[in-house]
Amino acid sequence: MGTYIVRRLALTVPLLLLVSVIVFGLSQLIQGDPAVVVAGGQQATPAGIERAREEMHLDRSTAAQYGIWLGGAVRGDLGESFYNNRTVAAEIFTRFPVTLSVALGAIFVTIVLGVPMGLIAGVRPGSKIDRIVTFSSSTGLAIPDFWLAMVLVTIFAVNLQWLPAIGYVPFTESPSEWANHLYLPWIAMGIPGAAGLARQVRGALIDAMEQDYIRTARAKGLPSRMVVMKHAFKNASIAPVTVLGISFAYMLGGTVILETIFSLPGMGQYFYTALINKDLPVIQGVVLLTALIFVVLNLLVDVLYAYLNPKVRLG
Amino acid sequence: MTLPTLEGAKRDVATPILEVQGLTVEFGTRLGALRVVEDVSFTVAAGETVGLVGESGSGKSVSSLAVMGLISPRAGRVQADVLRFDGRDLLALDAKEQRAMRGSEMAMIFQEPMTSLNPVFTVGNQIEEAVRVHQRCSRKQARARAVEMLDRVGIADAHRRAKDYPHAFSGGMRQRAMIAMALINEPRLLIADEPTTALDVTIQAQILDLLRTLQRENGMSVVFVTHDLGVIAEIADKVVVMYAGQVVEHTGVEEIFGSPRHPYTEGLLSSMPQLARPGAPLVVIPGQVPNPDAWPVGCRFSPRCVYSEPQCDAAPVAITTVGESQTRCVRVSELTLPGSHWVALEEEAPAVPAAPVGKGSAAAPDALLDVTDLSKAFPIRSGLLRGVVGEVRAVDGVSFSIGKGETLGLVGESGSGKSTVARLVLRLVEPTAGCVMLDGAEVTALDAAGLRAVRSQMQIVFQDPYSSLDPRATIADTVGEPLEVHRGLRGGDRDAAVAELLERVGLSAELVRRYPHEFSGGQRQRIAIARALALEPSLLVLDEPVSSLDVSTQSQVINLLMELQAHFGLSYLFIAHDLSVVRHIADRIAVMYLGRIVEQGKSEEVYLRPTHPYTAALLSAIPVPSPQIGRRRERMVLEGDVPSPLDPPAGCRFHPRCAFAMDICAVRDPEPYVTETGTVVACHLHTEGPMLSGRPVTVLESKVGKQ
Amino acid sequence: MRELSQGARIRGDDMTSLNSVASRIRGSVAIVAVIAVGGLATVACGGGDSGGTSLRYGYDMSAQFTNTFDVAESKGDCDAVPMSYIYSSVLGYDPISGELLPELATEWVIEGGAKKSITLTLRDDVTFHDGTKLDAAAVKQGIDRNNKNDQLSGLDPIQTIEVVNPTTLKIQLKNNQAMPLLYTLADARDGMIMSPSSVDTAAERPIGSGPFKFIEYKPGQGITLERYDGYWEKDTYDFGGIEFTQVGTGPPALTALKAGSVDMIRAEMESLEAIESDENLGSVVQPSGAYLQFQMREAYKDGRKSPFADERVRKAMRYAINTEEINRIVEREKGEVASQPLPKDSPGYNASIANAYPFDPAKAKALLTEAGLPNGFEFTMAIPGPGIKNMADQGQLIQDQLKKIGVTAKIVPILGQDIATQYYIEGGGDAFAAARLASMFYPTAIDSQWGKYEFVAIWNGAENAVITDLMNKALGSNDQAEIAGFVQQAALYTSEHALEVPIAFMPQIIGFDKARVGGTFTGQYDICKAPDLSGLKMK
Amino acid sequence: MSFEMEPAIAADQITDEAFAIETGVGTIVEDPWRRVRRRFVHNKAAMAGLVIITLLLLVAVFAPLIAPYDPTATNVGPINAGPSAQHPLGTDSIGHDLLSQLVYAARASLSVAFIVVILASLAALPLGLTSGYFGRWIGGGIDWLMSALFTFPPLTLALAVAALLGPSLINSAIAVAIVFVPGIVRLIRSQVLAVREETFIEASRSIGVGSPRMIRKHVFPNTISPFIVQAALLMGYAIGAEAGLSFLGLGIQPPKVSWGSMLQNGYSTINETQWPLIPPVIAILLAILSFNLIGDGLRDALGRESFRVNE
Repeated sequence: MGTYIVRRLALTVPLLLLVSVIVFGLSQLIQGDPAVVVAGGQQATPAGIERAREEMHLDRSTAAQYGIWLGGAVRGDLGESFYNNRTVAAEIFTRFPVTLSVALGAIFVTIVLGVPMGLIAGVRPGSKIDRIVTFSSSTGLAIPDFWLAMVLVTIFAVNLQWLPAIGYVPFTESPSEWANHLYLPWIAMGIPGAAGLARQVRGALIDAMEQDYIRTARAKGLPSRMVVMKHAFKNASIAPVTVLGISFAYMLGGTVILETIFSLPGMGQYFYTALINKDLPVIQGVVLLTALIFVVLNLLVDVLYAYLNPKVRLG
Repeated sequence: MTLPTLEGAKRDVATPILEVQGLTVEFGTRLGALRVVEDVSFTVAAGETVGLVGESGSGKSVSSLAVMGLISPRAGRVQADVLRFDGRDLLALDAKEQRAMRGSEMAMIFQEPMTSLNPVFTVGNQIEEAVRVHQRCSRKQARARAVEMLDRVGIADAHRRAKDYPHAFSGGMRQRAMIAMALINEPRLLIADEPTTALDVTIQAQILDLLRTLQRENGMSVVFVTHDLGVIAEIADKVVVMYAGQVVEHTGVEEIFGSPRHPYTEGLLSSMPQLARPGAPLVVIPGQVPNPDAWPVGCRFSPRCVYSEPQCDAAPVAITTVGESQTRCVRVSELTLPGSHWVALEEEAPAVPAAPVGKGSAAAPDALLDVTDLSKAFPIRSGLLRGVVGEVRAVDGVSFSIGKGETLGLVGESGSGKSTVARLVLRLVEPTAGCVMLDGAEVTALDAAGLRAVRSQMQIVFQDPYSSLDPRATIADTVGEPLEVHRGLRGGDRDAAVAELLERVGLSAELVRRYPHEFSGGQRQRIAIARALALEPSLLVLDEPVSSLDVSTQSQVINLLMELQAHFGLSYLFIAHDLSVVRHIADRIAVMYLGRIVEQGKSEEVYLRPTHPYTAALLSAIPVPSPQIGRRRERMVLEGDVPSPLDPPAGCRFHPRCAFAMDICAVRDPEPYVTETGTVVACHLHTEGPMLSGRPVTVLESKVGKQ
Repeated sequence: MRELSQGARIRGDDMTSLNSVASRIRGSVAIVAVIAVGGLATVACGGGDSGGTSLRYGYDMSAQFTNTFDVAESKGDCDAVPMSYIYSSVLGYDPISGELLPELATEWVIEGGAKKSITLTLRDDVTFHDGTKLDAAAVKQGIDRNNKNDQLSGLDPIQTIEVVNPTTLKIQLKNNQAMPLLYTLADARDGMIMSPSSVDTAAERPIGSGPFKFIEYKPGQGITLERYDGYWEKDTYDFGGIEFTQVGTGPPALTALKAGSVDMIRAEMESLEAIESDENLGSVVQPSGAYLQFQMREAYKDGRKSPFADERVRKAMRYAINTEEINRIVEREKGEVASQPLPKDSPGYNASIANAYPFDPAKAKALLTEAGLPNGFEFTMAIPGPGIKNMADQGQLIQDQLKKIGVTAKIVPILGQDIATQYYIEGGGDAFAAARLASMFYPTAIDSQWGKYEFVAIWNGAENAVITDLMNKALGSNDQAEIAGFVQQAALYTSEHALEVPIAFMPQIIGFDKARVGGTFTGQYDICKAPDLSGLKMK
Repeated sequence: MSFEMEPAIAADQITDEAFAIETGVGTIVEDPWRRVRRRFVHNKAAMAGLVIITLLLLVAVFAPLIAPYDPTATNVGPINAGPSAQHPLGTDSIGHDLLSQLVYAARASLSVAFIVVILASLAALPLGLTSGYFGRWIGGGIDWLMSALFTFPPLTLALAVAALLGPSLINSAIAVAIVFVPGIVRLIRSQVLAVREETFIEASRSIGVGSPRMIRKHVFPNTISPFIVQAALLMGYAIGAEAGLSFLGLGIQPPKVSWGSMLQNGYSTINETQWPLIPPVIAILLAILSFNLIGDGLRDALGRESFRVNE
């Protein structure tokens, strides 16, 4: 297991290198001259533009620019926003807890709703309850989460005024207020997640239930509950755990639309503002961070996967 | 701790443990309810072993699952006039009662040991679970029972191995673990569904021995489901032969082999290569097993039956009881069927021709194919950077040659490297060392273009006819592909050539536009042969061409191959794990063990007078389709598994499992030695042992028990 | 070296308006002042003492605040909103009359000819939040420091600042444009003076002399300000503080207001009906000098002429674009239909051209025919975007109206910061339908578009010698009437030659929660100008 | 939750597969395409999906005949009006007829979905085939690249690309296509890796078939069915992604409309009226749901033994 983890870690180095190339490559997509923007847009003077170009190393070769950028990124220096006075790293540092809170709750909702739904559907494929679950999860997947967010806000915040419409209170300040501000985003994000997970669990369970070892378990005389919950479930949990890890990583990358609708000061909102402004350092910083999070979580998922699957762990 | 003797063992043998009468299983399909098992009746007495035998699709497995209550009511409907276990009506039990009975009073083991254990729990956990679900006992006690049971089924170091996950077990060990799990609650009935089919023949012998021993100790009854009549002969007291969902014959084991009463049973027996004269055409049951949606109204075997008369097709045939035997045949009273030829055949062993004795090669004088010192090492990558940390020497210094029009049989168990040899000869896998000469051309030295050209001279037929044909290509595309690639034939020209080829292998030329899925296994193998013949090669490499086919189909394909060889003067490299098939078709046999050829010689010589202990053990492990001989002979059962090719034993690779191993065997590799019969053998017994220049053959023969 | 320094900042503010959820345009591009008139809202006074309660002000910091309280570092005009409650400015400004007002300076005297100087007399009763007393040295240091900000070019004409005595400063200019400089010191960030003790810490812990003390800033979440009891203009503010609370522009802001999460927001025009129809909410509609505009490129970067180089084509546009309809739909009839760059209340407004171009598609068609384009033509019309609702709406309306005279406008949205590079520098697009942001000092409204040194004008091929001349005269004058005269002439010229299609002046809207907010207060006369909350009471 | 279930194949799913699994009898001989068609046709949900998508496509194709007004015509009626006889779905804030917009939006949304899937497939199929077929270096290299692309959350990457390329329908399609590529490549690659191990590949190689022909004739046809399923599901995702991008203003630009941009437009007046948010979301829901149902139906119809390489 130790070697396995070390090996997985070692493999992430070239992966991250390529990721960094792609992230840097985003700068090549930009049209127009970022130096003009930094120098003040319409107010820019030729001298200002030239100065900005030097400051941004735009006068260097692309490879050199990459080297400079990567060197900074490795040290945690993701540059400074074109338009605002904080470094990308500092901004991400303050915003990450918000997105983490959103993602944690959403993944919780996802699991709490998705796993039981997938289970009750998966143990009786084709039954009425299965069809209900399958249909509602398909629908849940098809509804845009931002639409759900709008509806939830309108109903629960504006009309009923049960919950705040916007904003964020740190957990350390008030856990209850923290939760109050996040219930709606959690649900809006958790429902499509749960729908996806339910389908995953159902599929994996049905697959597992068709395996030979299930027949063995039944031949042993195990009660159905044990056949499902012990023998099928542990095997069936392998694929959904992977998917869950990935979606959690993606959620942590910023929940762009939801954070905008709920005025949550997280990474998604930061990213969105940067998109509209073509704030390249921010875009690159957030994208790089999300990729990093993905790599780390994927590593954890692989370890968990190895834990669930002795063949990987010991093989 | 000894297991308490079961009450059932003491019972009157006449009281059946299991009574099955009029068992019918239906599955709902789009074609409506499909009866895959109809009117199946048999009984199992206490302590008795009943063999349930039939080809795929006969309904034998479904019947056994139905008895176990493992057919979900949502999937299939199980009905029976009587389905009684130990006097209790199984159909009247509710789900809970059924469950309580499963695994405690009756247990089951399955064909696929590799997949029948749950990969995410330890073996010990899965066995102790079987205890805890039926008995009130602590976890610790259950674990102790599990370890003890593992020990009883022959798992060495059971205490430690119980903590292993299934993937750390070999196939044979897994089947042992399955047996431990099934027997831990001392069931009175064990249903074994093809428990040895997926195993090598030497492992099969171990498992059969184990089952027999445990049965004797526990006094339980066994229903043994198999397609292999040889295994039946070894293990069963009574036999139920099934065909197309029905029981066609139900009688004692001696009767089945001595005087079969149903034409199907007789056909099965006579199509076994063991029972045929080597080189002669095998007896063939024409046609194929029909699908359940196309079962004939009358006698279901009638369309394939040589004794068929119009009355056979008129109406469903009832089963007739004569004495202890039951037969489902209209003409049962008028037919007298020939019995087994087994004994007679053995007495016709040919005389031993003289041959030079000593060291040397066994090259045929006018060799078409000459293989020298062929080796293949696959690198093993491991560690952080997936560096090469070692190699698997899958093939290690193999030499042989094949004359024009000759057949060399290459025999070995899984992991012996025989299939790699096939691929090396064709350079589908690049050899690490060695030389392959085909008709004077050095195949191993050719460039890509030369290789393409030489490929028209040698072709290969693979084991699995299901995966060797592209499911998305028509038969014309598949068979015509070599013609397109090499001859540039297109369209009508190509199709005409394909049609001719199809007719050559006994298929209708009208089938060219069909897809592979429309064909049965045997037909697909014919198609694969047609493709191999398209470029008129001089050498065909046949990689287990019949081992995935049913017995009746197997003989058809073997006959075809022999006929083609005679017609085209082809040379065959015939690879198989089944010595009896090889012996039938091959002129010479080479036996492989762990990447090396241990013995090579004329097939009758090798078969009847093995000179290498491994060959002897292999032969000994083959079940003999004759209860008299099979149970009388003393068997030489090999211990343990084949060692990992990753880390082969030093010296003679067979020595850790060899009953005759001497000190030198662990140190030095034996050199090839030519015996007086011309057999080339790599064994120290012939050069260094106590039988130096003596007759080791005899010693081995006596061990084998003179088949 | 630029002489028309004040204009430079405002010019940058061109083109855009913030709207809808999507609009996050940062500072310099977005924003503008208003030559403001009117818009005083009186709300039923709630009575009772609310002195301790804070106003929760829903504000889109993620779009409109650049994370610094230091003017020298500020990158966005809208930073002025929170800053203006913390800092006092050198001068004040009445958005209604357009007059300069005393603030830190009580008197200002202009002297000289080609190079003018300004003498400022300061109050002597002002203390910063940290207790430091404000004097001429502090003001000099503040202005000099603000002048370090490249983006604040309004202060560029300053040559030297001389401390005459603790309450007197003398500013020596490089040119004759003293009036623009005074307005600069009254405007937004340029004239805000920080405590000399906070030079190094102002970015994070600002110390000013304004009505509210800085307490805390949580990036992305909020700014907390507390009333400063030592404010020089005592008892102006009757509530405990301001909590700027992050809300997204557009629907999220209104949602937050309706849900009671904030007390006051800046609302978009399309939200006005929703506010008015909600009995719990009140609104303040503040007219402004910003206007919707259709701007035409006359020449490309390479010197080629566009169809709009032909005056007849430009006139056709004026006849074809239905300003009434756009005002009705986009501004919900709250705006003022425009006939020239300045609204009716502006001194520079020229009444003679009020009805110069009535909506007349037939006449437009005839003009096109005359110009040799009887079958119309096709051009690309840039709009600010994407996702800025009123800009998209206006663009589509213009597109639809031009279609009726056979002219095809292809809409190309341009992201905020790309307007400079893509439209002006790269020359992407033939016309630009946007919001023209107004200038506090009204001559710049015209100068920034057609004046000689105008960045936009140069790239746009619209630089005009006549207007440059008029504007130089206006900006160099100290006399309001004289200035107004020049501006009116310039307005006439723009109309006669159809240099643009002015569409409608855009009001600014504040929405508030009636249950929490009472009193009397003035709305925002510009997106980046803080509302005057001095009459506001919390309930 | 109750666990008194019999874990096995459910009654209405007892088709050939179930039969084959339970009995080991083998499958009933039927032409694979016919079987796929039959199974698909018998799958009510999948057929419902197909019908809905067909209807939506017809609406998109015949939009000019169906839409009562020019969708770009402003001011065709009162603004922000609810449903009425003249405007069955009401009007928006500049007086567009919403029904006409919805109908024309079907064009944009569906065509984006198709463009995305086609673009992604055009890029991914060759990559997947080569990466699977050619061993360590080429295959590993492509896989490495795909792993890297995979580390980016799809929406994040799509938004970044769309914003940097500049907002437009085609750029958003390109952005979404890019994020779909690694998934398809990996799917194809894993299929190819499996197919490559099949004996029929070896058989063709033993005949002397070269790589291009091998990929064209044998590998590609045998990887196509999971790809078809994936493509159907991706259509649904593409519609969702387009809606997200357009909602943020980074997708389609006015005066063109898609369902996503209609939602954006509706959101800007959500505090006034929620009505305009309903029709587009129903269209999106129906389209995604239908594509998912079709994908699931195809998976069931193509799945298991019918096209399993190793039948």
